[in-house]
Amino acid sequence: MWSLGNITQSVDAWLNEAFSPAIALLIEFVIVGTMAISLFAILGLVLVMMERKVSAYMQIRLGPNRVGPKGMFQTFADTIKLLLKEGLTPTGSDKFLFNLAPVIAIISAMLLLAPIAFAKDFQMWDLNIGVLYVSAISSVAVISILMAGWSSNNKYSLLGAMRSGAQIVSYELSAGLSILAIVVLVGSLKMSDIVASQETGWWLFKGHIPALIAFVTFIIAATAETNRAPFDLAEAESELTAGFHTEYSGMRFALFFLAEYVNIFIVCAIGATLFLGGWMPFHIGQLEAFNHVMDFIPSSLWFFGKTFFLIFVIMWFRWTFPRLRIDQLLNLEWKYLLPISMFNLLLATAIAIMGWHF
Amino acid sequence: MLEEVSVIDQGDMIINIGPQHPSTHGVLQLVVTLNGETIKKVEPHLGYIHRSIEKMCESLSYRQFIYVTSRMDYLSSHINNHGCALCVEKGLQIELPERAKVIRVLMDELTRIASHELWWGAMAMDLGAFTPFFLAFRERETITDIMEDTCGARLTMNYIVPGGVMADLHPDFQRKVKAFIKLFREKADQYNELVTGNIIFQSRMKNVGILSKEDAISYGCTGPTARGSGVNCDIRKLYPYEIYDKLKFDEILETGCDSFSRYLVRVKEMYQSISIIEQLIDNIPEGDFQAKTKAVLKLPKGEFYTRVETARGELGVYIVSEGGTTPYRIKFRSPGFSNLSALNHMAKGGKIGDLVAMMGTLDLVIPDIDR
Amino acid sequence: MTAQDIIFYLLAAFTLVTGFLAVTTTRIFRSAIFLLFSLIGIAGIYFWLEYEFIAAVQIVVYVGGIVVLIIFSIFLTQEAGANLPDTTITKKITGGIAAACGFGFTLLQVLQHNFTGTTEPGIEPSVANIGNRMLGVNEFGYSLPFEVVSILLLAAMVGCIVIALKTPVQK
Amino acid sequence: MTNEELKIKLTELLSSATFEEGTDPIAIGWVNLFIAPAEWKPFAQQLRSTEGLDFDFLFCVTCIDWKTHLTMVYHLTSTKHRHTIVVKSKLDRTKPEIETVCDIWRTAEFHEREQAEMFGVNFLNHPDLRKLILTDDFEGFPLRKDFEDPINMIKL
Repeated sequence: MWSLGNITQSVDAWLNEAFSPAIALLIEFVIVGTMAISLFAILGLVLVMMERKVSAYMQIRLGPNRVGPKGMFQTFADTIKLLLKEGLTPTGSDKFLFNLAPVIAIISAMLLLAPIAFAKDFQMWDLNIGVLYVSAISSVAVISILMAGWSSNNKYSLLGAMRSGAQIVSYELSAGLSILAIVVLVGSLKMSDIVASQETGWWLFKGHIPALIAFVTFIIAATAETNRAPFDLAEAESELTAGFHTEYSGMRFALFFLAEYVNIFIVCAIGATLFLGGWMPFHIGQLEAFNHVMDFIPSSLWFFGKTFFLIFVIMWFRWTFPRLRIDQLLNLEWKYLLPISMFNLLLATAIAIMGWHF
Repeated sequence: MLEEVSVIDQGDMIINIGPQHPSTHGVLQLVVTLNGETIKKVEPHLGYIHRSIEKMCESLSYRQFIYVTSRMDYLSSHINNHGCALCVEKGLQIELPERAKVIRVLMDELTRIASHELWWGAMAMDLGAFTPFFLAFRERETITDIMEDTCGARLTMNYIVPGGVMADLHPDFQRKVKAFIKLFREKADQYNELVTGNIIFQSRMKNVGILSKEDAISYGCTGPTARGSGVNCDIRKLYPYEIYDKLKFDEILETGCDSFSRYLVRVKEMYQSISIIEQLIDNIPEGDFQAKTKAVLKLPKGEFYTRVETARGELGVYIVSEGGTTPYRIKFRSPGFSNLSALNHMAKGGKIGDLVAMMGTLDLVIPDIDR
Repeated sequence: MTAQDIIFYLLAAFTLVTGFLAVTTTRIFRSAIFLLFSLIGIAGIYFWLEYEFIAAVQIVVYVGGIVVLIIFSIFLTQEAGANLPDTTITKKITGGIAAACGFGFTLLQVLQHNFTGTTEPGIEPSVANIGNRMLGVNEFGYSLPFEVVSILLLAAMVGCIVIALKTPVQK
Repeated sequence: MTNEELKIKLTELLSSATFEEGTDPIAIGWVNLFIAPAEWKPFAQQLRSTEGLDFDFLFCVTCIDWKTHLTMVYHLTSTKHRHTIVVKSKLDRTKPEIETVCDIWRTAEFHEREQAEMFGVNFLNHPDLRKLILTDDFEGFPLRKDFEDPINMIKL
């Protein structure tokens, strides 16, 4: 059967036959890099389009419908507009850091793609600390926001950066703890192990209460970490105009914008991998016939389906809820989410030791 | 006593909210002094759209100046016109036909709903929820359509003139209003479900922007802003004009004194307006829509003051006449101006995110403040 | 020179240059950012050594924790974008001597150490192994108490910020 | 309290106050009284605090330019007793000065600022008498009858 895994293996075999191993590796690097960047571009276009359409249908309007069929090419037009716009650098700003900040944002988002298993045997780097790597790299993203806010020489930006820093650093804790709950159940940080462990059922279903609690905390924390409404205080437009990217324009703004959307994709992909089985089809215990039918749906489709479902949930939040206030936001984390997820971790450990999960 | 104007400490941050800022619904500039995220002082700077309407009116005749007043509080232009027309009618002692009175009240209440709808959407949008804005516009659009049929305009209507109303009702008026009432009753529950009951929304609004009853009176607040603090100040009840004394409706009072009370007052007022419209829509008396007036109006020498209840509070129209065809001096006591003066008092000690909630519940319309 | 060597020298150069910039720049915020890059460079070397866990911990603790704390304390205490005053000559000399002493000591240790080659496979730095080491009581164990001590560091950082914050003016 | 009772009570408070009468239909039959500018502040305090009067709601502050003099007009009402009076005070046109009442009714702060820039009335002891609506460097007092501005025409 044709699968993405087969294709990569045959390409790898052919390259190793044709070239010396070093050159083959180099060519593979180039191919993977190109694919990552094009995935980036496609994700940006698709997610922005999706956001617009989702919001439009929630708000009883049509959304973009002029450029291309059903407005599908609107984001292309916007990208071209952003590319052609002048990128202004405000006077009095720290030019070096101002220009560096969006680059850091996009690089950290790109690095996060590495351990994600897109399909069966289709992964860039299955390193043995997969999940830890994700939380490590995502903590770099906050630096780019702090940098952007500080170097813009703008009060709105600075306030936005302070808010966002406090927010991301605090919500990283409960995001990490809810990830750990699953890691404890699996016994490994490796992405492939986590996916493999869900062959008989997704953790959301077979992990009992701790997995459910962890899933809810993870979704909340992920929304907060990606600065999405109702936690979009860093760019709360009615208070701080645009928060940390007030002064950015043109392509540098587009990079922040792109990084935000790719980060949404990544946290949702992680969520799908941990709780919804990643590329693993929907299996029910020992029901061989049912499981076999499910296996016929390509694994990449399962992965993207789950991820986009979570993305849709996060978009749904955005277009439904009002924004929290900064002190309420931090109270939510430190008074509720963090104690709950700490207790939940203990619960998950107890369940893992006693073997109570399915 | 007045609060002391505190000297700015080192490390305080001064932020301009407006005039070009997403949270100001118009060109209002607020200079906010912040300590971290906590507000120390809010200083409104006005005048970006000041057109000196009072001066303009001094050179316009009593028929003409009504059209300028539509541009003050453009969201309740009917009620502005109504206040001015009442003042002129008081001077000339014109007795209106019943039909004109009923039409005026109907239009006023429709305008009040339209204005509160827009406020509701914008309020939620200020707090970061975009969807309610579009939902509110769905119903508001129906009202503007009704207005367009009868008045020929959608925003600045200029329909109420001294002596009655400009033209008779459109034949479709009753049918469309009834359809609107039905639609509104259906959709208003959606509002409460989406916004009023939302826990984030409530925590953003409760105990925010406290304005005690004494302060509300002292700052001259009127309308829903004061009624959220338990001040009964509804001009329609206290000094009834037209046929308001014959209608059954409640003056909504909330005693929470916070943003959420002001929010509730406005939401409940929409229901009251609907019930007023329901009482009148099938009982519009036949007859003239205008009293017979002279072509050129001349007010006798003297001073005339009328008060009407707009969607934002009490609008006072004060005309000083020397007996000529134009007013000698005209003063509009606009509700927004007084309500805005309470903002500094309310905002002190709150967070910058609260300021948005407070401004939202004051329901500021900037041309009304600047005039 | 193999690809391995090239990567190592690149990472080492990156770490050293950004580290040097961190101490020489006159803007305190930039200094923090260069420190960040230097720490990322070290994390890169750990990755190169295939010590992924240590590398990730390096990033989580130093980049995500310490540097963010430093940046926050800069935000709270310093004037925006102000240049630091030029360092005095005595500070330069004492700093230089301290750095030279540290470098000399490290170099001495490295040169004195007798590196012996081994053909044994390395211990797999998997989570299970690390967990066993942390809580184990046999040889190479007792890592946990050592890690607990690092909480002291966090406490110290928080204390620094509390002291650095201005006391609110009493009315 | 009826108008007659109000008049008696007000005369008790301030014997020099004169009532404006006869020119019907004046302002819905509200009591109109004239006082001297110097007497305004203490009188205002009494209006606010005297039992039975309790004028706690200042709802309109206006100035009128009569070409020979200016008249300040204060509309006061009581939210307790629901009676309303109109207090007027004639000011010298060349040097209009009157005490502020913004410590008695806070709403006066904004209203007085507006009248100050529109008519040039100097409210003594006002905490912050900067221009509120007009630009800081605006010259002249637009609502006075002799104001001419050929650039920004507001007269038809």
